[in-house]
Amino acid sequence: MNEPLLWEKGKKGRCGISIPKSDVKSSSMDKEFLGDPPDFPDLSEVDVVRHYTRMSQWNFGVDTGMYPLGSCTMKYNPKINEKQAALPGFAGAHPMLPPELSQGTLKLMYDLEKYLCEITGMNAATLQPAAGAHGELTAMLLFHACLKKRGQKRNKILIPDTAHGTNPASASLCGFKSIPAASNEQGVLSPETVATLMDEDTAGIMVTNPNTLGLFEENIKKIAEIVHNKGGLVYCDGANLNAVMGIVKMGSIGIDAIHLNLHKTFSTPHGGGGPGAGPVCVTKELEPFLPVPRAVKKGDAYELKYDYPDTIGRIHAFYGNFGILIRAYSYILSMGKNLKTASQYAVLSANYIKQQLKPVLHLPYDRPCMHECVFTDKFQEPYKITTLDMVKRLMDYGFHPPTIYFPLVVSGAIMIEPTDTESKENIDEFIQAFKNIVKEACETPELLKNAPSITKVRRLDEAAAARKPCLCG
Amino acid sequence: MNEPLLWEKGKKGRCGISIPKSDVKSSSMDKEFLGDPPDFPDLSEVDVVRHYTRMSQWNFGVDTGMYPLGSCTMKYNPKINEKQAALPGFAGAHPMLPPELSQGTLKLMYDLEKYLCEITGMNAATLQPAAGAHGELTAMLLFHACLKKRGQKRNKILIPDTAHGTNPASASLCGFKSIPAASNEQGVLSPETVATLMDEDTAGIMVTNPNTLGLFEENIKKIAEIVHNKGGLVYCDGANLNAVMGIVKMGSIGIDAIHLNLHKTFSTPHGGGGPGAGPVCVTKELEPFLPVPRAVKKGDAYELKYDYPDTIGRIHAFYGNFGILIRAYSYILSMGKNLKTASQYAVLSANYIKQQLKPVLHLPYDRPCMHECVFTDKFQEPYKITTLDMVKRLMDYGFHPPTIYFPLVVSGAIMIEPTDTESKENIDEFIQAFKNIVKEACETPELLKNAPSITKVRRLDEAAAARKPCLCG
Amino acid sequence: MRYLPHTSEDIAEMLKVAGAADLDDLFSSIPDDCRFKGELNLPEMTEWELNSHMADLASQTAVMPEYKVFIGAGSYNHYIPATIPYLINRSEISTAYTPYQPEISQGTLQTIFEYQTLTARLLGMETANASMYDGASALAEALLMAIRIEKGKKKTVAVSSLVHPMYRKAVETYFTPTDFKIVELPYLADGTTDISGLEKIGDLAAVAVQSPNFFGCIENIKSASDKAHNLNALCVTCFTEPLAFGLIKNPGSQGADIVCGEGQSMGIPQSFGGPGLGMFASLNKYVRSMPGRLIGQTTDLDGKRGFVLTLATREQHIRREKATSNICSNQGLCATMSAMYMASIGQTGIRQLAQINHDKTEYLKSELEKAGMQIPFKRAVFNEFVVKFPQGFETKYKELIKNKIVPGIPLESYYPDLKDHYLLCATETISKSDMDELVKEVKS
Amino acid sequence: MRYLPHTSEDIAEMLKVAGAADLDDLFSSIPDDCRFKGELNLPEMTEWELNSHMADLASQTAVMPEYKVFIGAGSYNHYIPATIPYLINRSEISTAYTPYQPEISQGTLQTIFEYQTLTARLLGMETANASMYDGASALAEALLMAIRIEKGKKKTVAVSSLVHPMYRKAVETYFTPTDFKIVELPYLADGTTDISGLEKIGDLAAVAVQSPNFFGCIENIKSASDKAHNLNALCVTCFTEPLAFGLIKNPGSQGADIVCGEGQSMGIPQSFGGPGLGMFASLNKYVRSMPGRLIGQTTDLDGKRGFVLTLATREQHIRREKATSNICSNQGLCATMSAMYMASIGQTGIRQLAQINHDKTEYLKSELEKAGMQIPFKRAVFNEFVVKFPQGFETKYKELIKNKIVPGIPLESYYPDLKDHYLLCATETISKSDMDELVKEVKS
Repeated sequence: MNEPLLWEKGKKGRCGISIPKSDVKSSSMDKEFLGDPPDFPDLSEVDVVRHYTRMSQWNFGVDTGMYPLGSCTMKYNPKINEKQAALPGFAGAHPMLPPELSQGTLKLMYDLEKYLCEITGMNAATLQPAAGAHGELTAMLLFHACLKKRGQKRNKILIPDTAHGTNPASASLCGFKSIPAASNEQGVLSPETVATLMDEDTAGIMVTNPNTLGLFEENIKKIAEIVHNKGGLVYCDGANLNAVMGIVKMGSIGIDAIHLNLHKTFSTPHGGGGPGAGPVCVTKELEPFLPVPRAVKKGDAYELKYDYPDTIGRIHAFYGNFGILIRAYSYILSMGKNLKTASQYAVLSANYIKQQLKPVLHLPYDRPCMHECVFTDKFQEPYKITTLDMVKRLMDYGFHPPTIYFPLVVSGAIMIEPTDTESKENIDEFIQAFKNIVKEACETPELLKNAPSITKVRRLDEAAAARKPCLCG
Repeated sequence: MNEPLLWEKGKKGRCGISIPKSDVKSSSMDKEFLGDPPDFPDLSEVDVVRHYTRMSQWNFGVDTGMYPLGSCTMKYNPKINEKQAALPGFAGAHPMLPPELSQGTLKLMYDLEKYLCEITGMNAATLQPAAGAHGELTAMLLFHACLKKRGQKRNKILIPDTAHGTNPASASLCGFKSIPAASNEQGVLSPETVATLMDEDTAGIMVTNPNTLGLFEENIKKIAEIVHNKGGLVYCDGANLNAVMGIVKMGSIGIDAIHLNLHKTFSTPHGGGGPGAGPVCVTKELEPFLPVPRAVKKGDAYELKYDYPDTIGRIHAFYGNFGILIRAYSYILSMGKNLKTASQYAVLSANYIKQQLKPVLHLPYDRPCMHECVFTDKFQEPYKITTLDMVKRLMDYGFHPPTIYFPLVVSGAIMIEPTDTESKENIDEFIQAFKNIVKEACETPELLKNAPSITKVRRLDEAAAARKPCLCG
Repeated sequence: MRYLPHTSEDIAEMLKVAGAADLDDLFSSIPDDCRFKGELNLPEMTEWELNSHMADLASQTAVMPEYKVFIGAGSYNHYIPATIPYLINRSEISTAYTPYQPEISQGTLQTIFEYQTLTARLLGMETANASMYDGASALAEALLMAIRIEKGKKKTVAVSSLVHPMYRKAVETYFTPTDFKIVELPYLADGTTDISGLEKIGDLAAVAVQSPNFFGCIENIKSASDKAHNLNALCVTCFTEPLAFGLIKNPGSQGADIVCGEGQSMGIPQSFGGPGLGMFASLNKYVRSMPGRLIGQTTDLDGKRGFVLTLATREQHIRREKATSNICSNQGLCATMSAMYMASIGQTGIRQLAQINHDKTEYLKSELEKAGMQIPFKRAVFNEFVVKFPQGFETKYKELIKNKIVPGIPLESYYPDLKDHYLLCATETISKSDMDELVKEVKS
Repeated sequence: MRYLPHTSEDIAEMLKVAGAADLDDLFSSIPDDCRFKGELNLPEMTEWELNSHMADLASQTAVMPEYKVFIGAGSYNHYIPATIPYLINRSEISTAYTPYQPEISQGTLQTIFEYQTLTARLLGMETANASMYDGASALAEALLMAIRIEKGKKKTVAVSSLVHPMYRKAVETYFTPTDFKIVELPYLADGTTDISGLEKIGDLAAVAVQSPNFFGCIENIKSASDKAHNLNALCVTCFTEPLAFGLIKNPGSQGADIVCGEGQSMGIPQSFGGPGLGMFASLNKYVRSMPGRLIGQTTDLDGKRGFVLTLATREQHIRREKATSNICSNQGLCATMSAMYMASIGQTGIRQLAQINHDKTEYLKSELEKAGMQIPFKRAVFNEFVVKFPQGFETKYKELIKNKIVPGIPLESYYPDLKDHYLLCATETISKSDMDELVKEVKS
């Protein structure tokens, strides 16, 4: 069924909201400032409800089926965490309440920082960053501030070709020029590469670990040593932390700062593109630079402390995406030591898929992987079938496509991350679907070229959209 | 996408629930009584969530689109009422709490009875019946008790051919034999018909008003007089009350008892077949027979009173479907005097549809209707297209079919009830869809015979299901 | 009004088509002397006023965890996973009608088919229906069904006095207009039903026993069913706490012919007693005498599996005057909740949870006994039990309530000889410290 | 664990295929000296323990209606229709990822396209993006964008001192590692920005003004934009209370080039300050310099209308080292909430609601004035205003808090010369009696 755009519906005079009664006399706004109300459509409540019900029906979500989007950790988002976030004492809390009136929220932040430090093995944390990339930026601001405090101004930063895509942009916002560092043929970074590139103008390195090939950067300790010896700092993009909770403590392998994606590893819903949360955990050395305010404990009471002279300041109006923090906190409390089990299962499932699909899909790095594995479309080249064709066809089998054409270091990449919440049956079905598609690729390639066939729309003209943007209706 | 039956999924050892920790020592159950646990499948939480998410995707609901199911009043079910019913003070309330610990729930029941009496113009009410048919039964039990108190035993009851389907069964549960009363060519009951049938062995009449042809029983006062004069009682099936709120007070037109469907007129969700609620409102004469306990007010406090010597007793373990009462109460408070407006719009929309479809569908009773109108498939007979074929095709246009082959008095009936919450645009689209289908009926009848085409399954073999029942997997 | 989409322009256009001068004119077919001329006298609130009004009402009820409520007696406080209210609120599930049009109702239909199956497995029966209103009306209908099976030739049913008193009251109400008789079976000193008098009943159609019974005691269903069958009568069993069947033998395995009861414990909020769930099951051979809706499996035009409402011949639609069941709307959404619950808890989970419930109850019972309270019925119980408190406990009861503890319900109004006897319940939601506090208070 | 479906049988089978001896063996690629050998020291709770723990934490916050909170200052308490949390919780909306695969993400894509459009209409701008993190970071990015538009040649931005102090702090943080400069514009006695010094700034890239500003006063955006344009600079405006644009002129109509701010007021819970919604809009000609995601309209293979993420060339995926925006995850779900809110309230509703908010604020202002309090800034306000309370009000403030009234926030820590000045807010959620009580208490 189609559903028109909002402003193609409605009729003036309807209203989908209950307008409160006024119990005071009306005061007119100065003519000078008075404007026309915005040109919103007028809809009844049922119009609005049906509109968004229909919208939801055109979407795929984690509850719809397996969402093996590599590096995105689309695990199940527990409903109970939504309930906690909706508690009136949280949802209705004003951020500028005096501390004595917000002890519960402050305690939650204080404890969450503690738990994230326990998980990462770091010393201190900030919860302010509103997303992963925001966390990256925060980490770079911390590096900048720390180097400045040391009296240094460095203008470069090393970024491996297996790092996450946002890293260079985050670095450049802090005035760091990205210096690409190539991974070796094992898919990881060699200490030698870093040794060659690292110099005294380089602020440090931004390494994604496990990296975007799903491989653990096994030389990380040596790399960190090289960087540190040259006065640099080591940042870890923690988007892939779901592989190593309880297995690797980042604080003990030379990492100075790591951001976490609560909306990946800690199961908060992705919301069709946010809100997420990207807390940053740091070493003692970097702690003085963390954003303010910080939730601290004084006796039995919690308060917000601003008095950190070296702080980078603020990166959010208030304390970050608190509602997301609630969910992640609830998840951590629900999982406890099972966080390690989750990482184990995530890695088990990825290796299982890797082994099962290896016969039919080209595996560029044939070695044990972490929580995701990367294939390519090389075997399908003779049939002129691309990665895009194969994954579009997956939709017809009821699966969300994996991440594709990333990392850039692998041509035609297909990056599959099953996560810890998919059952073996689901994974087996996914494997079977992919095997069928590979078969179709040679036997009935037009099925793939025309895929998806059961969705609301067929393949969309993205080039036209960019060429002549229509961004507003 | 398919979704297996629950027990075709799962694997022993999974569990989709958080098992509470025990803080006491374990005690074993006597061997004599100890049994095996039921053979339920073991599923994880995400398995369960996905299963029912998929189930929901195979369903049509009021939020999906127009649901013009005649006599069912599928109006919009406001979300705010769900919120009220879920308040912990309601959802967690034990029914056997002492009255001093349940004043809020008792007050709600007390006030809801008052409001229902105001709307119907009756004197007293019981909220115990859990559904419309349960309300019918309750009313018949009241008639039986009242007649007994009068020292009479009557064993027949008049039921017009335009009454609701459940009426005869409800009557027969009380030992009343149904005597059919034919409607006249205007589609309503003639006083003469009733005068002929009514005698001293007849307990009274069960009239649906407005009746299932969507017509107001215009002779109701005279009919009531005839019945009363012969010592009988008049029951009104109030399933169609959505037509006449604030327009007709049943208490003033000779009705002795009326049941209401809170899940129709008062917007509580139908739940795929319940729970509903079927309160019964009665005259002063019938009040002493109402079920116990009754919520009464004593000073400023509310209590449950059992001391009614003539009561019929109980028809529910506790006080009926209280959670449904909450929703209806919330709806009434939200609407206030707009209840009359709702009836006006419901009737307006039905007449609008009647006039618009009259040229293409046979209208057996061509006169102003109430909240629904009844057509037939007579015009389509030459093309061998039936009511069933046409309404199945409506699904392909995104609409739920109307009620069909009911009332029985109209052959091939199509009973359309738009309700008060459908906008003119939706109604126009529905009209257009039906007009298209009528056109298809002569031009491309196979489209109708093969309809629906976009649903999860095509036409189902209901005969086979009944012939060799498979009721358990 | 946000629920009513009609603009004045819409109304004008529609009136024109309808051939009516104004809204009032639409009702011209209603005789003037039937018309109400005034205005409805009802309050009217905005969404925000309603919110505070309802919050105020809801706050006037004593609920866990603020209050410690030790009442069971047919309504049980169990934890409900957050997934269930979440899923049940999906509007395609909650706002659908009875699935008369199977092609766009496969969600409801498969769900209820699964409910029927899980319920049958829970009770150890062959077939369960799509639900009844509640435990009380289900029992009444079960007894009427038993009489129907016997072609109405046997007119007496024997009902245990340890069936929930309100269920018995409902049975009476349903039986009043009929010529069927109810004989009440007394109970024994151990808290179970005395079935020794059954032979004396001449035209016995059925025996009804509840297990666990109103005192929480587990009945010997096997004896009851054997005896009933020997007398050519049916054995009907009912229950108020189905969680018990995670631990104890199910009624089907003990020879019951019809099993019914209240399913609220399976994931449904207590909601001041409703909506709950009348579970109803029987042997296959009796299915055509069964009241209520049934979902059956079939195939579509392409041979694909699908589900439909079936055996509707028993119902009003087809043979109005001969219908044996008037049930239309049942408790569909509650049945769905319970199916979600049964699917979530699984075989492994229900055993564990039932055991925890048993452990809590046994702990409370033994602590009260240690504190000098009397436990009059020695029979094994599940989830609830009877305590005899010292004389004059009414005063203490009132005090406890002030301290936000509700120590069960007094039994005297239901069983006049059980003065100072209370029925107490402890589920998994009651903590050891809650129980210790109760015991301490009772002792003091 | 209910979230982890792996049975021991599954694990064994999968390990075998993976060629690993046990779970530990899977991590053999991690050098031993990188492995953590201990156990994570974390609490672990059942769903039920979590519920009571969280309820306990949540109960320690002062929220309406128990407390009367007269604070605005960037976070506003507005009524949110029950439909919005209901719809937003539909998991196809809430649990979807960024819509990289448009064919199965049309729901998200159309919704955000509609959000962009409604936002542009609200602000009177040509194009809005898919959202920024919040008002503060949006302002920082807006100023960086302005400098980008000027090709980085002009390095100074002038920011009004009446921009929310925390937003200014965030701008500083974003600017620290750059060589761009921030000049703060003082404010006038009427509570608006003094733009008289702008000419003196040599390389002015942009002027940033907030309206309504931090004191609630409505700025003269037209003058600011005229002046900025005369100086070949851009006019950036921000806001914290978009409901104002239901009543006052929108910034687009007053000549703003880039408009950004916090959209929390549009149907998003306050949640202790986040997640909120960075609204961000500009003129069309600047769209390729805009940070953040954009959804555009296009067609599919059959010519059917559809929506996609577009202009991604600005982003990291394509030219990593040249990306101008690092934004990936934004506040998509909050943007969706606000779209639902804007759709629900409509043109008719937003005017009415904004007027009610204005009325409440004016009432409170005049009552406080009558009670002898000073209103230092005479400019027209929307939703909040500054009051000068009598000296020593700190003690009274503490008393009021004990009485569950929170009379705004003290301004002194942000504006040291504004001792005893408080910023108070009154939205539609504050009743006349709440206000009368506040006035009474303040007076006493």
